[in-house]
Amino acid sequence: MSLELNIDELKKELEKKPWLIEELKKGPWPGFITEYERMAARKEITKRMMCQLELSYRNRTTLWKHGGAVTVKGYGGGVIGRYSMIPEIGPPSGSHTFRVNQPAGWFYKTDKLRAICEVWEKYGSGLMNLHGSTGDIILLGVDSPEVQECFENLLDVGYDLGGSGSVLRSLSCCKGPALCEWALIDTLDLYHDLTMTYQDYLHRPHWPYKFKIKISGCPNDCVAAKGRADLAVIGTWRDEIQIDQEEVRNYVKSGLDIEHIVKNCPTKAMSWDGNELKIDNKECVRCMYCINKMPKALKPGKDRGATLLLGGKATILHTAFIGWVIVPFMKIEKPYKELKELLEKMWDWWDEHGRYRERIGELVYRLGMNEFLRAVGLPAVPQMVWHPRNNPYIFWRPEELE
Amino acid sequence: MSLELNIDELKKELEKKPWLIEELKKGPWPGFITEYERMAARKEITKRMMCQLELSYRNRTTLWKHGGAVTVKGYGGGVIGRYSMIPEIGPPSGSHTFRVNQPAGWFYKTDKLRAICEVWEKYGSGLMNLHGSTGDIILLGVDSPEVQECFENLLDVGYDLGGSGSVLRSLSCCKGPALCEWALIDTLDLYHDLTMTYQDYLHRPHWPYKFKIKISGCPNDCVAAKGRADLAVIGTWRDEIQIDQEEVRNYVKSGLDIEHIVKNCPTKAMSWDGNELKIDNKECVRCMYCINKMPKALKPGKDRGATLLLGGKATILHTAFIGWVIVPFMKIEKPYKELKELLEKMWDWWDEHGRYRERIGELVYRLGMNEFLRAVGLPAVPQMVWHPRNNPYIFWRPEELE
Amino acid sequence: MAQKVSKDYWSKIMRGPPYYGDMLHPILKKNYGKWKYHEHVKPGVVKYVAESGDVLYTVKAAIPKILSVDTVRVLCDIADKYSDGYLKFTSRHAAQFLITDESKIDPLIDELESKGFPVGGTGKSFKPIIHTIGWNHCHTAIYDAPGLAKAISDELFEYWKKPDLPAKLKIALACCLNMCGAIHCSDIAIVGLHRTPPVVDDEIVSKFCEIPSTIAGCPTFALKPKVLGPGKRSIEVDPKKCMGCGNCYSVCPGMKIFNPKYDCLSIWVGGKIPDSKTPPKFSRLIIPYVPNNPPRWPEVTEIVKKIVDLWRKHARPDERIGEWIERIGWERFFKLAGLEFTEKHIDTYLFSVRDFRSSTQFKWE
Amino acid sequence: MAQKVSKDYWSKIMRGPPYYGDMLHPILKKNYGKWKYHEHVKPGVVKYVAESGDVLYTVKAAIPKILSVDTVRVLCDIADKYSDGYLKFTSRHAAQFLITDESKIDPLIDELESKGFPVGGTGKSFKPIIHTIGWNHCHTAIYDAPGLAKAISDELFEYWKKPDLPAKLKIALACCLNMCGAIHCSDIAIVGLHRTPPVVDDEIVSKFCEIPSTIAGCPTFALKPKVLGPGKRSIEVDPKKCMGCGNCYSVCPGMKIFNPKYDCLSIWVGGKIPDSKTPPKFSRLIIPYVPNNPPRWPEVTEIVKKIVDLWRKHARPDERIGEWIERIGWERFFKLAGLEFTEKHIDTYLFSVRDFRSSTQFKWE
Ligand code: SRM
Ligand code: SRM
Ligand code: SRM
Ligand code: SRM
Ligand code: SF4
Ligand code: SF4
Ligand code: SF4
Ligand code: SF4
Ligand code: SF4
Ligand code: SF4
Ligand code: SF4
Ligand code: SF4
Repeated sequence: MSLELNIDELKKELEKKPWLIEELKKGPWPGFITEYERMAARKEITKRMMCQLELSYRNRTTLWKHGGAVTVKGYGGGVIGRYSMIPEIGPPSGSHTFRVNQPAGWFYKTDKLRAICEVWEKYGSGLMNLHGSTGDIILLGVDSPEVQECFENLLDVGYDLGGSGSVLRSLSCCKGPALCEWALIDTLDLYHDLTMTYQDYLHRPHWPYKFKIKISGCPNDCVAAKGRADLAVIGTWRDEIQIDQEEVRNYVKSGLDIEHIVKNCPTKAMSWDGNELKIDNKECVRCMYCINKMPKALKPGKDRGATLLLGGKATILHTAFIGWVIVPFMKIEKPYKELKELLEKMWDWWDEHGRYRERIGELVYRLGMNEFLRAVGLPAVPQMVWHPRNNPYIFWRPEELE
Repeated sequence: MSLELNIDELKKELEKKPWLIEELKKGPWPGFITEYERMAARKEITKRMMCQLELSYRNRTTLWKHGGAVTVKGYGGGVIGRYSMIPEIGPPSGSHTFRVNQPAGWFYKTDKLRAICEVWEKYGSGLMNLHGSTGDIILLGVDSPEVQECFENLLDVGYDLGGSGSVLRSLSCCKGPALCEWALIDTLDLYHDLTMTYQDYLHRPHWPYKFKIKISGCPNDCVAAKGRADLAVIGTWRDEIQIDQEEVRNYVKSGLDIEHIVKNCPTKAMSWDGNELKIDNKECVRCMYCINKMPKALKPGKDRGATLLLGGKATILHTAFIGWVIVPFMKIEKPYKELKELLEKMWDWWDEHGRYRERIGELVYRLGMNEFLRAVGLPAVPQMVWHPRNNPYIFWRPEELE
Repeated sequence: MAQKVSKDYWSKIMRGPPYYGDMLHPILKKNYGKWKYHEHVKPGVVKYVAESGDVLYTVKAAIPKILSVDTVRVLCDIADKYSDGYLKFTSRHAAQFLITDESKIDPLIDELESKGFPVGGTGKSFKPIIHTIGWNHCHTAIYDAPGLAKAISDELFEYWKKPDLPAKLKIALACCLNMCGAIHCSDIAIVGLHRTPPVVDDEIVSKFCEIPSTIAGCPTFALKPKVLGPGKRSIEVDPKKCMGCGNCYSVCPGMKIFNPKYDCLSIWVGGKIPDSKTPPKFSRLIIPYVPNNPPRWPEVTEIVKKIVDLWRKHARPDERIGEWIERIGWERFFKLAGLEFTEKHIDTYLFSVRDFRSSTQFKWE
Repeated sequence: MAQKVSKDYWSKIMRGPPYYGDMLHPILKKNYGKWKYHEHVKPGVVKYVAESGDVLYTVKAAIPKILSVDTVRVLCDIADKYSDGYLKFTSRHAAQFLITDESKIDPLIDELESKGFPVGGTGKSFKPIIHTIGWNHCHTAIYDAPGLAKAISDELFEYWKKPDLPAKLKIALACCLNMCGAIHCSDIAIVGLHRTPPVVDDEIVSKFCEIPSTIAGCPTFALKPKVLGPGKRSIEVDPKKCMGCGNCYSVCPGMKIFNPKYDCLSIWVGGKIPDSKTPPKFSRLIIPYVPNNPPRWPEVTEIVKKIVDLWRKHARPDERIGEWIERIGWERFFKLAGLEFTEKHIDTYLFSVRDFRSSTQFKWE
């Protein structure tokens, strides 16, 4: 930090009114400054967080320190240590984050939500993120001495922590069969089942780095799994799009530009003769576009399962990856044995070969898809690539030569 | 070589008739074995080359040794040393290659061709490649003692060597204005001018590795410059495609499927109303497709010049690169000052920073386009990329910060 | 951590999240996996029809991402009143109410609006901004994503209410290069950037950091060991090789990468995630430097508005920003938007060559 | 090199190639830069019309790439007789005769055909194969490209004579991974491959090689130094990391990479160079192993023929092989062609990630 912090001067800055953050109370979109104000009125930690935030706005810099290891008994992750750089003004002895694992699909009964508010009002700042980008309920700001007790209270009202550090992170899934006609797999049940099966991986650091799983019921991918999950499970189908011709005609009658839709099909698999919509299903790449445009008339096929994509992640360090196909189609049926076996093989391989802070996708890049596929026992198929390789740098194993 | 060569056994193999290579005399395409036979009848070296070739076919391996340095006085390149692994059977003391620089566009007057035949019959095997993949006249097989004298005879009949080793390689260019209506630059003159200007770079090893320049009169790229020239010069235009509507209609009348052509335009810049062809020139990306299909009716524009692409190369080591745009448009007019200045700046930069056996495109990859552009003084433009970068790993120079 | 824990502690932990089955409105349970179709009723309201004939309406309301327990309770009160005590949060963190009785829709909307939760965001509209925690709670934040999210959302508010954009509009913000929120596939993304190399605090590095792994973690090999004295080591930075990724700071607090004077924001466009029509796309850099100007970052909101307007004007129906730009070409987009293209827009990293235009196909502008 | 040179030697060298102006047929000189259009007259024959009204016909004939001076003289004789003592070779190494007198075309064709130089190769036809020198003259050749070129050309001969393919067909062969001829952008390419790591000949390495640069040149870091004894060093290969590129052999003859038992051929398809319709494309691996089976490589010619037939059957007019495959998808192509897809088809090198399918869009087969 090239900034020199002078507590007295900072205190003086706070006296200058109006505060900059008050500017954020203007405008029609719901703002968060009033949320601070509400809690600051009755919580000292929140008041201090708010003062610190104002000073960040004035000095254009964060005032949080590099976090220390803060945990609850028996867990390696789930709490992020946070300390103020200016404990004289900000939270004096810790303002840690709880990541609380959300229910599948972010569905709530109000009593459950009220219960967590209760606990959080008692122990923490009373501010939370509903939800964090990974999906957790993020409770922002609890002082060090309260951490363990707060956690036990969360357990008591039926919650548990999510992931942080080099563990399986909290999963996420779209609303799927609960409220979407396109759900091709049971996203919510798969979410819950995997979360429960892998509690140990979720809470206890095991791995070279983090691992994220996200589940979407169809290729629309309403949890953005492809771009940010080490393993994305995306519902799909193998047979034919179901067409209700009468409803197609109704759409057209009520003004839908069907030629426009036919033209936009990426593989030109559709045709419309003024009366009937034809889909050449072997050309269809299940992009969902036509179905999205005519939900009443078109439905995905009946032979359902999921495509698995590996390697999605943000930009650190090998640049962002969008996940790529490793299994074009897998039946996703309870107890999800095939998927779990694959996951475990993948984790074993990554755990054995991965370097410190190396995501699984980066490891595949470093060692090669060939090594990965062999290690986890998946067959190579053309669906894994846009096109075959263009360089002759092929590896041969001695046993392949004869 | 895991092959153990036993000269006596090899000699015995040669006695087994028919020879395998005779199989290559069958079939309608002109073969090269009879070429050997013709010369073998009167040239010992050629007879020996032929015996060696037969033994390669029998043993499925090359029988040429790693070449030694063979040169002519004052030159660093142009001759490739070649020795037989089996001098008892193959050429006993050398069967070197001359790379002889071809005239622009591979146009010949027969007397000139006859003259080189004369020299080559006298000093070498009498076998040649018309032409090598880079473009040279390749004279295959001259014994060590003859090298210098053969070269002087070549000089006397008006030829000179081409490039080999870490030099500027022999250029190549399409027939251009000599025999093509689409030539947007004078490929032949540019070829000859650059070749003469840079004789020193062509003959005397200077650089980290080879450098190739190829020149095509239009984006059809009839010398495949984009894929295999460190610098590809490709003719293009900036204004409007010239249309002769009458000729368009004639093509249509005689059966041309114009709808098909309109549909295939990559940017959908064309439209046809049954009578007139319209081209929205600001959408046109000058791909040549429509012009190729209707040479009588369409012509490139009148404001002509070239697009320069950098970095084309084969697969060793960083995989094959297709050249990428570094100058979207440059006027190409004698004495080609702008182009030469750019070339010289590029060479200086590469010479200074390039590693042993690092092509210029690989150096740009290693150090970044930003470094390259700054070093050679070219402005960055969106035409250089398919799309801007997707990662935030941006370099800033101190002077840019204020 | 020598705290006491309650007796049954070890049997209570690892309990996992609340069971979703207990969280679902009865009508969702009944029609689970048997929804037939949906229809857009009006901005913010979608009608779902089940195979059983059951009908459900969802009403979507904007909420702040950082909420007080008070406000959560207000949302619960509303859910109790209108949607039988159930609600859902969306993957972009809006609140959704589940209404079985059509007549409750308008009163619900009125109540939401009056309490400050504007209803909208369905169909081809501006969606809630995905953003990270910024100065509110993160130690690597260059700017305050929640604050900027508020400023941009105010600016684009009309498109939240009216779903008449060419396609959906998904904006995401990340306050540092870690890019929490995976903003790299968004229609518009804003990322905080460092423009100066870390200043090494030898004291901290020598005491608290694992020097070899910090050095090994630098993607551009800008770091090497430095000997301070007997047994005392630190790290040296080659400023020419550093591109400010902050990875060294993530693993070692002594690598002080923050520089409020020079840190800045950058703007990226054209990403998407669905496979609908075109495959997922990355967002691409359009502006490498915008000043970090709290509390409302006027330079950023102005550019965002301009891009959205340009897209509205030029795109065809159903074209996401990236799809539109790829159809017209980036060179045309830069021209239309009046943006400056610089060497910073050209990739210099691992896969750069695949971004280079290996073709003579391009537009002049 | 202590040879004597002639007195005027130093003034004669660096003279450059023959001046093209002296090599051009007078009609080309006259109409230089003023050609108006061309027309396909019949297979092998193209008519060029100049703005001046002048007309020229080109007649294209196949020749072997390796020629004896005798044959070159035959070609000169023919040019003297029919084309005023001028001829051209094309960039794919066919011979072209330039005819001003239409009535000479048929006699010329007869003479060319009777002397073994079949006329054809214009328009949408099979073009002369670009190939390298192979066992004829190169020390790194895995197979004999001239021999295979002959075998394939025989097989595809009908398409040389009849320009009725969907588009042009450009085949290129390289006898080793150096890929002379830049065959990486060809409709069909055949490359010789090593499948075993180099066997190190310590004697040669220690005596003749620059060990550090050989080691540094291995792209996969498979090499490290090995100490043989005092002052005597060689190189050690990690066979698991070697992918047989042969680069170490190129710089050091002691890295014996040849292994006739295991070396093989590989087949690649779908490349192109022009920007016409679609930008240039790389050829892509379809078969990593085909046996090296001289003198006529029947396994290779059979596959090539099959691919060409498939393309003829399925492609739309003007579709190069790669354009056709990209339209239908590689998964469909593998299925249609009955090819096996293996891990070897998936890139493992520098830019691999950009080849991975980051999308759920694909066909089942
Ligand atoms: C809270 C949250 C942002 C938010 O406000 O929503 C967040 C906050 C932090 N992220 Fe994140 N990340 C959050 C979702 C993400 C996501 C999005 C996702 O999971 O879908 C990503 C991108 C996807 C991915 O994983 O690639 C993400 C990519 C990172 C990275 C870069 C990882 C990489 O491999 O590229 C780091 C750096 C690291 O791990 O050291 C990081 C590190 C951090 C740390 C732990 C900073 C640190 O180094 O200590 C932040 C803690 C702040 C705090 O006090 O809570 N965070 N982080 C999100 C987690 C909430 C939750 O659990 O629901
Ligand atoms: C003769 C020729 C093949 C042919 O039969 O046509 C040829 C032959 C050789 N090439 Fe080549 N290359 C020939 C054109 C090419 C081309 C094509 C081109 O220039 O358009 C390429 C690909 C384009 C490129 O440069 O990337 C090419 C890429 C290579 C490479 C790999 C270079 C790379 O950066 O990837 C090597 C390896 C090397 O330089 O060590 C190589 C090396 C060689 C050597 C010198 C082998 C060696 O290491 O000693 C061969 C000499 C054989 C001989 O006895 O003459 N040759 N070489 C071509 C030159 C004839 C001429 O001058 O006209
Ligand atoms: C509620 C939610 C899922 C959830 O479990 O939380 C959801 C719900 C729906 N999505 Fe989504 N999507 C949701 C996040 C996403 C995301 C993830 C994201 O935005 O981060 C994506 C992929 C990201 C992206 O677009 O880049 C996503 C891409 C789609 C698409 C494809 C859109 C496209 O531009 O191609 C559709 C299809 C459509 O709308 O035509 C879709 C369609 C739908 C439908 C129509 C599905 C259905 O039948 O219920 C729902 C929207 C009705 C409406 O207009 O509001 N949903 N949808 C998420 C709402 C977020 C929000 O508050 O706005
Ligand atoms: C003679 C030659 C140039 C030279 O100076 O030597 C030449 C001559 C012509 N080319 Fe070419 N091209 C020649 C090599 C090439 C190459 C290079 C190569 O093959 O290695 C290319 C790019 C490589 C590729 O195709 O991948 C090339 C891509 C084209 C194209 C674009 C074709 C396409 O598929 O998109 C055209 C336009 C067309 O034919 O529609 C073209 C068109 C032409 C025209 C029509 C130009 C003209 O008006 O004269 C000439 C062909 C008449 C005919 O059908 O024979 N020429 N042409 C070369 C003949 C080689 C041969 O023996 O077959
Ligand atoms: S991903 Fe598909 S199934 Fe899931 S909510 Fe979105 S549209 Fe519905
Ligand atoms: S789902 Fe997509 S690919 Fe399939 S028919 Fe519909 S628009 Fe075409
Ligand atoms: S590259 Fe263009 S100008 Fe040159 S010969 Fe080919 S078509 Fe004609
Ligand atoms: S040259 Fe190509 S891009 Fe331009 S109008 Fe013709 S077909 Fe279209
Ligand atoms: S993007 Fe960076 S600063 Fe923002 S929450 Fe994530 S790690 Fe913290
Ligand atoms: S900020 Fe990134 S590039 Fe710079 S020294 Fe640190 S790790 Fe290396
Ligand atoms: S491809 Fe290889 S073997 Fe063939 S000529 Fe070139 S360097 Fe020699
Ligand atoms: S053949 Fe290539 S990969 Fe193998 S050791 Fe030699 S240089 Fe390395």
